[in-house]
Amino acid sequence: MAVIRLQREDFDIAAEQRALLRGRTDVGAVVTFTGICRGGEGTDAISAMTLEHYPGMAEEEIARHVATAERRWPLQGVVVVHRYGRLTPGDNIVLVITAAAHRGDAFAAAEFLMDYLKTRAPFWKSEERGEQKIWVEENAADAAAADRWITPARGRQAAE
Amino acid sequence: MAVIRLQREDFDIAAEQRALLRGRTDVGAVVTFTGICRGGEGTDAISAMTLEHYPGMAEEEIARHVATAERRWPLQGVVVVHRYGRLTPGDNIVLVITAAAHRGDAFAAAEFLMDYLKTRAPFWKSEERGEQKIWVEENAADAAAADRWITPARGRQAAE
Amino acid sequence: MKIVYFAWVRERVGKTDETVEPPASVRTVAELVAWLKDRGEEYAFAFENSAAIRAAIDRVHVKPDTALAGAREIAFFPPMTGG
Amino acid sequence: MKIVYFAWVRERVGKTDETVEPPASVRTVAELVAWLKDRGEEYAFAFENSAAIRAAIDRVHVKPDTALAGAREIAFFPPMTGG
Repeated sequence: MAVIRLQREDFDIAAEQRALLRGRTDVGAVVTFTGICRGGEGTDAISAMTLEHYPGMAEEEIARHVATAERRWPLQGVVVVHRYGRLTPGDNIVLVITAAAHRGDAFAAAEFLMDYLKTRAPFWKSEERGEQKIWVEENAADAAAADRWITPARGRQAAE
Repeated sequence: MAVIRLQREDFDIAAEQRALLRGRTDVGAVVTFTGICRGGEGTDAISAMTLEHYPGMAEEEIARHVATAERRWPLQGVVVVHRYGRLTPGDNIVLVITAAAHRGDAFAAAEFLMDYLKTRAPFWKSEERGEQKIWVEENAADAAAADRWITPARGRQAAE
Repeated sequence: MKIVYFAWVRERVGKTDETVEPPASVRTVAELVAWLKDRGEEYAFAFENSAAIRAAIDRVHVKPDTALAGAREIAFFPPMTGG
Repeated sequence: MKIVYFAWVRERVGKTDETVEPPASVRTVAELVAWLKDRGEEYAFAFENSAAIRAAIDRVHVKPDTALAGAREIAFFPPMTGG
Protein backbone atom coordinates (compact mmCIF):
# COMPACT_ATOMS: atom_id res chain seq x y z
CA MET A 1 0.00 0.00 0.00
CA ALA A 2 2.84 2.34 0.81
CA VAL A 3 4.53 4.29 -1.98
CA ILE A 4 8.34 4.40 -1.64
CA ARG A 5 10.41 6.03 -4.36
CA LEU A 6 13.98 7.24 -4.75
CA GLN A 7 14.47 9.61 -7.64
CA ARG A 8 16.60 12.40 -9.05
CA GLU A 9 13.57 14.41 -10.15
CA ASP A 10 11.50 16.73 -8.00
CA PHE A 11 8.19 15.52 -6.56
CA ASP A 12 4.70 17.01 -6.66
CA ILE A 13 3.15 17.07 -3.19
CA ALA A 14 -0.38 17.76 -4.39
CA ALA A 15 -0.27 14.94 -6.95
CA GLU A 16 1.06 12.47 -4.37
CA GLN A 17 -1.61 13.49 -1.86
CA ARG A 18 -4.35 13.27 -4.50
CA ALA A 19 -3.23 9.77 -5.50
CA LEU A 20 -3.24 8.69 -1.86
CA LEU A 21 -6.79 9.95 -1.29
CA ARG A 22 -8.39 9.02 -4.61
CA GLY A 23 -11.82 7.48 -4.14
CA ARG A 24 -11.59 7.33 -0.34
CA THR A 25 -13.85 8.92 2.25
CA ASP A 26 -12.38 7.26 5.36
CA VAL A 27 -9.30 9.49 5.69
CA GLY A 28 -9.67 12.31 8.21
CA ALA A 29 -6.10 13.56 8.49
CA VAL A 30 -3.16 13.90 6.11
CA VAL A 31 0.23 15.12 7.25
CA THR A 32 2.93 15.97 4.73
CA PHE A 33 6.53 16.73 5.54
CA THR A 34 8.79 18.36 2.97
CA GLY A 35 12.50 18.58 3.65
CA ILE A 36 14.20 21.36 1.69
CA CYS A 37 17.84 22.19 0.90
CA ARG A 38 18.77 25.28 2.92
CA GLY A 39 21.21 27.82 1.58
CA GLY A 40 22.78 28.72 4.90
CA GLU A 41 24.27 32.12 5.67
CA GLY A 42 27.70 33.68 5.99
CA THR A 43 30.34 31.03 6.67
CA ASP A 44 27.61 28.37 6.55
CA ALA A 45 26.49 29.35 3.05
CA ILE A 46 26.34 26.46 0.63
CA SER A 47 26.01 26.59 -3.14
CA ALA A 48 24.81 23.02 -3.58
CA MET A 49 24.41 19.66 -1.86
CA THR A 50 24.84 16.16 -3.25
CA LEU A 51 22.98 13.19 -1.87
CA GLU A 52 24.61 9.80 -2.27
CA HIS A 53 22.63 6.68 -1.44
CA TYR A 54 22.96 2.91 -1.26
CA PRO A 55 20.68 1.67 -4.04
CA GLY A 56 18.63 -1.31 -2.99
CA MET A 57 19.28 -0.92 0.71
CA ALA A 58 17.77 2.58 0.82
CA GLU A 59 14.41 1.35 -0.49
CA GLU A 60 14.49 -1.71 1.76
CA GLU A 61 15.44 0.25 4.86
CA ILE A 62 12.69 2.80 4.25
CA ALA A 63 10.22 -0.04 3.66
CA ARG A 64 11.19 -1.57 7.02
CA HIS A 65 10.49 1.71 8.82
CA VAL A 66 7.23 2.20 6.95
CA ALA A 67 6.20 -1.32 8.01
CA THR A 68 7.11 -0.47 11.61
CA ALA A 69 5.02 2.72 11.41
CA GLU A 70 2.10 0.78 9.96
CA ARG A 71 2.24 -1.70 12.83
CA ARG A 72 2.49 1.08 15.38
CA TRP A 73 -0.25 3.44 14.16
CA PRO A 74 -3.50 2.75 12.27
CA LEU A 75 -2.40 4.31 8.98
CA GLN A 76 -4.45 4.44 5.81
CA GLY A 77 -1.60 5.38 3.52
CA VAL A 78 2.07 6.31 3.48
CA VAL A 79 4.22 7.97 0.81
CA VAL A 80 7.99 8.41 1.06
CA VAL A 81 9.88 10.04 -1.81
CA HIS A 82 13.59 10.72 -1.32
CA ARG A 83 15.68 12.49 -3.92
CA TYR A 84 19.36 11.86 -4.64
CA GLY A 85 21.95 13.63 -6.77
CA ARG A 86 22.91 17.30 -6.78
CA LEU A 87 20.45 19.80 -5.31
CA THR A 88 20.66 23.55 -4.86
CA PRO A 89 19.23 25.71 -2.07
CA GLY A 90 15.45 25.80 -2.18
CA ASP A 91 15.22 22.36 -3.82
CA ASN A 92 13.04 19.69 -2.26
CA ILE A 93 14.92 16.74 -0.71
CA VAL A 94 12.38 14.45 0.87
CA LEU A 95 8.61 14.03 1.09
CA VAL A 96 6.72 12.01 3.68
CA ILE A 97 2.92 11.77 3.64
CA THR A 98 0.85 9.90 6.20
CA ALA A 99 -2.91 9.45 6.14
CA ALA A 100 -5.09 8.28 9.03
CA ALA A 101 -8.60 8.62 10.38
CA HIS A 102 -7.29 10.74 13.25
CA ARG A 103 -4.64 13.43 13.25
CA GLY A 104 -2.57 12.19 16.18
CA ASP A 105 -1.67 9.01 14.33
CA ALA A 106 -0.80 10.86 11.12
CA PHE A 107 1.42 13.36 12.96
CA ALA A 108 3.22 10.73 15.04
CA ALA A 109 3.89 8.44 12.08
CA ALA A 110 5.21 11.28 9.89
CA GLU A 111 7.57 12.47 12.62
CA PHE A 112 8.71 8.90 13.36
CA LEU A 113 9.46 8.28 9.69
CA MET A 114 11.43 11.52 9.33
CA ASP A 115 13.45 10.85 12.48
CA TYR A 116 14.38 7.43 11.11
CA LEU A 117 15.09 8.63 7.58
CA LYS A 118 17.56 11.11 9.05
CA THR A 119 19.57 8.53 10.97
CA ARG A 120 18.89 5.08 9.49
CA ALA A 121 18.23 5.43 5.78
CA PRO A 122 21.52 5.00 3.86
CA PHE A 123 21.90 8.51 2.43
CA TRP A 124 24.90 10.79 2.80
CA LYS A 125 24.96 14.51 2.13
CA SER A 126 27.96 16.49 1.01
CA GLU A 127 27.81 20.25 0.75
CA GLU A 128 29.61 22.59 -1.63
CA ARG A 129 31.03 25.53 0.32
CA GLY A 130 33.04 27.70 -1.99
CA GLU A 131 35.59 25.40 -3.62
CA GLN A 132 35.22 22.77 -0.93
CA LYS A 133 33.03 19.71 -0.85
CA ILE A 134 32.32 18.75 2.76
CA TRP A 135 30.58 15.64 4.05
CA VAL A 136 27.79 16.53 6.46
CA GLU A 137 28.41 15.11 9.91
CA GLU A 138 25.92 13.15 11.93
CA ASN A 139 23.65 15.47 13.85
CA ALA A 140 23.43 14.65 17.57
CA ALA A 141 19.92 16.09 17.73
CA ASP A 142 18.82 13.81 14.90
CA ALA A 143 20.27 10.76 16.65
CA ALA A 144 18.46 11.73 19.86
CA ALA A 145 15.21 12.30 17.95
CA ALA A 146 15.36 8.79 16.47
CA ASP A 147 16.14 7.31 19.88
CA ARG A 148 12.84 8.66 21.22
CA TRP A 149 10.97 5.96 19.33
CA ILE A 150 12.99 2.97 20.41
CA THR A 151 10.98 0.00 21.60
CA PRO A 152 12.34 -3.42 22.64
CA ALA A 153 14.91 -4.84 20.22
CA ARG A 154 13.62 -6.13 16.93
CA GLY A 155 16.72 -8.15 15.97
CA ARG A 156 19.10 -7.11 13.23
CA GLN A 157 17.08 -4.06 12.19
CA ALA A 158 17.58 -2.59 15.64
CA ALA A 159 21.36 -2.84 15.38
CA GLU A 160 23.82 0.06 15.45
CA MET B 1 3.51 37.19 8.00
CA ALA B 2 1.00 34.47 8.74
CA VAL B 3 -1.79 33.77 6.26
CA ILE B 4 -5.17 33.18 7.93
CA ARG B 5 -8.27 32.69 5.80
CA LEU B 6 -11.80 31.45 6.30
CA GLN B 7 -13.57 30.51 3.12
CA ARG B 8 -16.33 28.40 1.58
CA GLU B 9 -14.13 27.34 -1.33
CA ASP B 10 -11.60 24.53 -1.35
CA PHE B 11 -7.90 25.28 -0.91
CA ASP B 12 -4.86 24.29 -2.95
CA ILE B 13 -2.12 22.87 -0.72
CA ALA B 14 0.62 23.08 -3.34
CA ALA B 15 -0.20 26.70 -4.20
CA GLU B 16 -0.23 27.70 -0.53
CA GLN B 17 3.10 25.97 0.10
CA ARG B 18 4.63 27.52 -3.03
CA ALA B 19 3.54 31.00 -1.95
CA LEU B 20 5.02 30.43 1.51
CA LEU B 21 8.40 29.37 0.10
CA ARG B 22 8.69 31.74 -2.84
CA GLY B 23 12.16 33.24 -3.12
CA ARG B 24 13.39 31.74 0.16
CA THR B 25 16.32 29.41 0.78
CA ASP B 26 16.29 29.45 4.59
CA VAL B 27 13.39 27.04 5.08
CA GLY B 28 14.43 23.45 5.80
CA ALA B 29 11.14 21.90 6.86
CA VAL B 30 7.51 22.35 5.87
CA VAL B 31 4.71 20.45 7.57
CA THR B 32 1.19 20.54 6.17
CA PHE B 33 -1.88 19.18 7.87
CA THR B 34 -5.08 18.62 5.92
CA GLY B 35 -8.27 17.79 7.79
CA ILE B 36 -10.82 15.98 5.64
CA CYS B 37 -14.55 15.24 6.02
CA ARG B 38 -14.92 11.52 6.72
CA GLY B 39 -17.92 9.56 5.43
CA GLY B 40 -18.17 7.20 8.38
CA GLU B 41 -19.56 3.69 8.13
CA GLY B 42 -22.74 1.82 9.04
CA THR B 43 -24.66 3.68 11.72
CA ASP B 44 -21.96 6.37 11.73
CA ALA B 45 -22.36 7.08 8.00
CA ILE B 46 -22.87 10.75 7.20
CA SER B 47 -24.01 12.26 3.93
CA ALA B 48 -22.74 15.78 4.64
CA MET B 49 -21.43 18.09 7.33
CA THR B 50 -22.06 21.80 7.84
CA LEU B 51 -19.54 24.07 9.54
CA GLU B 52 -20.91 27.14 11.28
CA HIS B 53 -18.48 29.76 12.54
CA TYR B 54 -18.40 33.04 14.43
CA PRO B 55 -17.23 35.55 11.81
CA GLY B 56 -14.68 37.96 13.18
CA MET B 57 -13.92 35.97 16.31
CA ALA B 58 -12.79 32.90 14.32
CA GLU B 59 -10.09 34.89 12.50
CA GLU B 60 -9.04 36.66 15.69
CA GLU B 61 -8.91 33.49 17.77
CA ILE B 62 -6.83 31.69 15.11
CA ALA B 63 -4.52 34.71 14.92
CA ARG B 64 -4.01 34.57 18.70
CA HIS B 65 -2.97 30.92 18.50
CA VAL B 66 -0.72 31.57 15.52
CA ALA B 67 0.96 34.36 17.49
CA THR B 68 1.41 31.98 20.44
CA ALA B 69 2.98 29.39 18.12
CA GLU B 70 5.29 32.03 16.64
CA ARG B 71 6.47 33.00 20.12
CA ARG B 72 6.96 29.38 21.12
CA TRP B 73 8.80 28.05 18.06
CA PRO B 74 11.14 29.77 15.56
CA LEU B 75 8.74 29.67 12.61
CA GLN B 76 9.43 31.09 9.18
CA GLY B 77 5.84 30.98 7.99
CA VAL B 78 2.36 29.83 8.96
CA VAL B 79 -0.77 29.28 6.86
CA VAL B 80 -4.18 28.44 8.30
CA VAL B 81 -7.16 28.04 5.97
CA HIS B 82 -10.46 26.88 7.48
CA ARG B 83 -13.54 26.21 5.39
CA TYR B 84 -17.14 26.76 6.46
CA GLY B 85 -20.50 25.85 4.96
CA ARG B 86 -21.72 22.47 3.75
CA LEU B 87 -19.12 19.82 2.94
CA THR B 88 -19.47 16.23 1.78
CA PRO B 89 -17.28 13.20 2.61
CA GLY B 90 -13.83 13.52 1.06
CA ASP B 91 -13.95 17.34 1.07
CA ASN B 92 -11.11 19.26 2.68
CA ILE B 93 -11.99 21.08 5.92
CA VAL B 94 -8.84 22.71 7.23
CA LEU B 95 -5.24 23.32 6.17
CA VAL B 96 -2.34 24.21 8.44
CA ILE B 97 1.16 24.78 7.06
CA THR B 98 4.20 25.55 9.18
CA ALA B 99 7.69 26.32 7.90
CA ALA B 100 10.90 26.32 9.94
CA ALA B 101 14.61 25.75 9.56
CA HIS B 102 14.30 22.48 11.51
CA ARG B 103 11.63 19.83 11.35
CA GLY B 104 10.92 19.50 15.09
CA ASP B 105 9.69 23.09 15.26
CA ALA B 106 7.50 22.74 12.18
CA PHE B 107 5.93 19.49 13.45
CA ALA B 108 5.29 20.80 16.97
CA ALA B 109 3.76 24.07 15.78
CA ALA B 110 1.46 22.33 13.27
CA GLU B 111 0.21 19.88 15.89
CA PHE B 112 -0.22 22.67 18.45
CA LEU B 113 -2.28 24.74 16.00
CA MET B 114 -4.50 21.79 15.07
CA ASP B 115 -5.12 20.87 18.72
CA TYR B 116 -6.19 24.44 19.41
CA LEU B 117 -8.29 24.81 16.27
CA LYS B 118 -10.23 21.73 17.35
CA THR B 119 -11.13 23.04 20.78
CA ARG B 120 -10.76 26.84 20.80
CA ALA B 121 -11.59 28.18 17.36
CA PRO B 122 -15.31 29.10 17.20
CA PHE B 123 -16.51 26.53 14.67
CA TRP B 124 -19.34 24.05 15.13
CA LYS B 125 -19.97 20.98 13.02
CA SER B 126 -23.34 19.40 12.38
CA GLU B 127 -23.64 16.14 10.51
CA GLU B 128 -26.41 14.87 8.25
CA ARG B 129 -27.22 11.27 9.14
CA GLY B 130 -30.17 10.09 7.08
CA GLU B 131 -32.94 12.64 7.70
CA GLN B 132 -31.33 13.91 10.87
CA LYS B 133 -29.01 16.84 11.42
CA ILE B 134 -26.90 16.20 14.51
CA TRP B 135 -24.54 18.62 16.23
CA VAL B 136 -21.12 17.07 16.78
CA GLU B 137 -20.27 16.79 20.46
CA GLU B 138 -17.03 17.93 22.00
CA ASN B 139 -14.40 15.22 21.73
CA ALA B 140 -12.74 14.37 25.05
CA ALA B 141 -9.56 13.31 23.23
CA ASP B 142 -9.41 16.69 21.47
CA ALA B 143 -9.81 18.55 24.75
CA ALA B 144 -7.01 16.47 26.28
CA ALA B 145 -4.81 17.06 23.23
CA ALA B 146 -5.18 20.84 23.57
CA ASP B 147 -4.48 20.63 27.31
CA ARG B 148 -1.05 19.13 26.58
CA TRP B 149 0.20 22.52 25.48
CA ILE B 150 -1.01 24.58 28.41
CA THR B 151 1.54 26.92 29.92
CA PRO B 152 0.95 29.38 32.79
CA ALA B 153 -2.24 31.42 32.40
CA ARG B 154 -2.20 34.13 29.77
CA GLY B 155 -5.23 36.05 31.06
CA ARG B 156 -8.52 36.07 29.19
CA GLN B 157 -7.28 33.98 26.30
CA ALA B 158 -6.60 31.12 28.69
CA ALA B 159 -10.16 31.08 29.95
CA GLU B 160 -12.65 28.23 29.64
CA MET C 1 -25.69 45.01 24.94
CA LYS C 2 -25.70 42.76 21.91
CA ILE C 3 -25.91 39.00 22.37
CA VAL C 4 -25.10 36.52 19.59
CA TYR C 5 -25.84 32.80 19.60
CA PHE C 6 -24.30 29.94 17.65
CA ALA C 7 -24.98 26.31 16.81
CA TRP C 8 -27.59 24.57 18.98
CA VAL C 9 -27.75 27.50 21.40
CA ARG C 10 -28.88 29.61 18.43
CA GLU C 11 -31.37 26.95 17.37
CA ARG C 12 -32.85 26.64 20.86
CA VAL C 13 -33.10 30.38 21.48
CA GLY C 14 -34.54 30.74 18.01
CA LYS C 15 -32.52 33.78 16.96
CA THR C 16 -29.00 34.60 15.81
CA ASP C 17 -28.67 37.77 17.88
CA GLU C 18 -30.56 40.33 19.92
CA THR C 19 -29.99 43.46 21.96
CA VAL C 20 -30.91 43.25 25.64
CA GLU C 21 -30.87 45.63 28.61
CA PRO C 22 -30.31 43.56 31.76
CA PRO C 23 -30.63 45.34 35.14
CA ALA C 24 -27.49 46.69 36.81
CA SER C 25 -27.52 43.73 39.22
CA VAL C 26 -26.42 41.48 36.33
CA ARG C 27 -22.66 41.87 36.51
CA THR C 28 -21.08 38.63 35.27
CA VAL C 29 -21.50 36.19 32.42
CA ALA C 30 -23.06 33.63 34.79
CA GLU C 31 -25.52 36.23 36.06
CA LEU C 32 -26.46 37.11 32.50
CA VAL C 33 -27.14 33.44 31.78
CA ALA C 34 -29.37 33.22 34.89
CA TRP C 35 -31.23 36.36 33.83
CA LEU C 36 -31.71 35.08 30.27
CA LYS C 37 -33.08 31.73 31.54
CA ASP C 38 -35.99 33.60 33.14
CA ARG C 39 -36.98 35.20 29.84
CA GLY C 40 -38.83 32.19 28.48
CA GLU C 41 -38.90 28.49 27.75
CA GLU C 42 -36.60 28.74 24.76
CA TYR C 43 -33.89 30.36 26.92
CA ALA C 44 -34.42 27.89 29.76
CA PHE C 45 -33.97 25.08 27.21
CA ALA C 46 -30.88 26.64 25.60
CA PHE C 47 -29.15 27.21 28.92
CA GLU C 48 -30.49 24.18 30.84
CA ASN C 49 -26.98 22.70 31.18
CA SER C 50 -24.75 25.66 31.89
CA ALA C 51 -21.64 23.40 31.91
CA ALA C 52 -22.22 22.86 28.17
CA ILE C 53 -22.27 26.60 27.40
CA ARG C 54 -19.21 28.60 26.36
CA ALA C 55 -19.07 32.39 26.23
CA ALA C 56 -17.04 35.11 24.59
CA ILE C 57 -16.95 38.83 25.28
CA ASP C 58 -15.97 40.99 22.35
CA ARG C 59 -14.66 37.91 20.51
CA VAL C 60 -12.45 36.56 23.31
CA HIS C 61 -13.24 33.40 25.30
CA VAL C 62 -14.25 34.13 28.90
CA LYS C 63 -15.20 32.21 32.02
CA PRO C 64 -18.63 32.42 33.73
CA ASP C 65 -17.32 34.69 36.48
CA THR C 66 -15.99 37.29 34.04
CA ALA C 67 -17.44 40.78 34.53
CA LEU C 68 -19.66 42.19 31.79
CA ALA C 69 -18.49 45.76 32.38
CA GLY C 70 -17.66 47.44 29.08
CA ALA C 71 -18.77 44.50 26.95
CA ARG C 72 -20.21 45.36 23.55
CA GLU C 73 -20.90 41.87 22.18
CA ILE C 74 -21.47 38.73 24.21
CA ALA C 75 -21.61 35.36 22.51
CA PHE C 76 -22.99 32.05 23.76
CA PHE C 77 -22.28 28.74 22.06
CA PRO C 78 -21.60 25.05 22.71
CA PRO C 79 -18.07 23.60 23.02
CA MET C 80 -16.26 24.15 19.75
CA THR C 81 -15.87 21.35 17.20
CA GLY C 82 -13.82 22.87 14.41
CA GLY C 83 -10.64 21.78 12.76
CA MET D 1 32.51 -11.74 -0.51
CA LYS D 2 31.59 -8.39 -2.03
CA ILE D 3 32.32 -5.21 -0.13
CA VAL D 4 30.74 -1.87 -1.02
CA TYR D 5 31.78 1.56 0.28
CA PHE D 6 29.87 4.83 0.48
CA ALA D 7 30.50 8.53 1.08
CA TRP D 8 33.89 9.38 2.63
CA VAL D 9 34.68 5.72 3.29
CA ARG D 10 34.41 5.19 -0.48
CA GLU D 11 36.54 8.26 -1.15
CA ARG D 12 39.27 7.17 1.26
CA VAL D 13 39.39 3.55 0.11
CA GLY D 14 39.35 4.85 -3.46
CA LYS D 15 36.82 2.38 -4.86
CA THR D 16 33.09 1.82 -4.80
CA ASP D 17 33.26 -1.95 -4.35
CA GLU D 18 35.55 -4.95 -4.48
CA THR D 19 35.52 -8.68 -3.92
CA VAL D 20 37.76 -10.02 -1.16
CA GLU D 21 38.63 -13.44 0.26
CA PRO D 22 39.52 -12.97 3.94
CA PRO D 23 40.87 -15.98 5.84
CA ALA D 24 38.51 -18.19 7.82
CA SER D 25 39.71 -16.58 11.05
CA VAL D 26 37.82 -13.40 10.07
CA ARG D 27 34.39 -14.17 11.49
CA THR D 28 32.76 -10.84 12.44
CA VAL D 29 32.30 -7.38 10.99
CA ALA D 30 34.87 -5.97 13.43
CA GLU D 31 37.37 -8.66 12.43
CA LEU D 32 36.82 -7.83 8.78
CA VAL D 33 37.52 -4.15 9.50
CA ALA D 34 40.76 -5.09 11.30
CA TRP D 35 41.79 -7.31 8.39
CA LEU D 36 41.00 -4.58 5.82
CA LYS D 37 43.04 -1.98 7.77
CA ASP D 38 46.14 -4.12 7.19
CA ARG D 39 45.67 -4.07 3.42
CA GLY D 40 47.13 -0.60 2.89
CA GLU D 41 47.27 3.06 3.84
CA GLU D 42 43.98 3.92 2.15
CA TYR D 43 42.17 1.30 4.26
CA ALA D 44 43.96 2.35 7.45
CA PHE D 45 42.83 5.93 6.73
CA ALA D 46 39.23 4.97 5.91
CA PHE D 47 38.84 2.86 9.05
CA GLU D 48 41.06 4.88 11.41
CA ASN D 49 38.11 5.77 13.65
CA SER D 50 36.05 2.61 13.84
CA ALA D 51 33.41 4.35 15.99
CA ALA D 52 32.57 6.49 12.92
CA ILE D 53 31.99 3.47 10.68
CA ARG D 54 28.61 1.85 10.13
CA ALA D 55 28.09 -1.50 8.45
CA ALA D 56 25.35 -3.44 6.71
CA ILE D 57 25.19 -7.09 5.72
CA ASP D 58 22.98 -7.86 2.77
CA ARG D 59 21.38 -4.42 3.06
CA VAL D 60 20.51 -4.59 6.77
CA HIS D 61 22.27 -2.52 9.45
CA VAL D 62 24.49 -4.66 11.70
CA LYS D 63 26.71 -4.19 14.74
CA PRO D 64 30.48 -4.83 14.76
CA ASP D 65 30.11 -8.16 16.55
CA THR D 66 27.72 -9.56 13.92
CA ALA D 67 28.94 -12.78 12.28
CA LEU D 68 29.82 -12.69 8.59
CA ALA D 69 28.66 -16.27 7.98
CA GLY D 70 26.49 -16.42 4.86
CA ALA D 71 26.99 -12.75 3.95
CA ARG D 72 26.92 -11.93 0.25
CA GLU D 73 27.37 -8.15 0.37
CA ILE D 74 28.96 -6.16 3.18
CA ALA D 75 28.74 -2.37 3.16
CA PHE D 76 30.80 0.20 5.08
CA PHE D 77 29.79 3.83 5.36
CA PRO D 78 29.74 6.82 7.74
CA PRO D 79 26.74 7.68 9.95
CA MET D 80 23.80 8.44 7.72
CA THR D 81 22.73 12.01 6.98
CA GLY D 82 19.65 11.66 4.80
CA GLY D 83 16.18 13.11 5.15
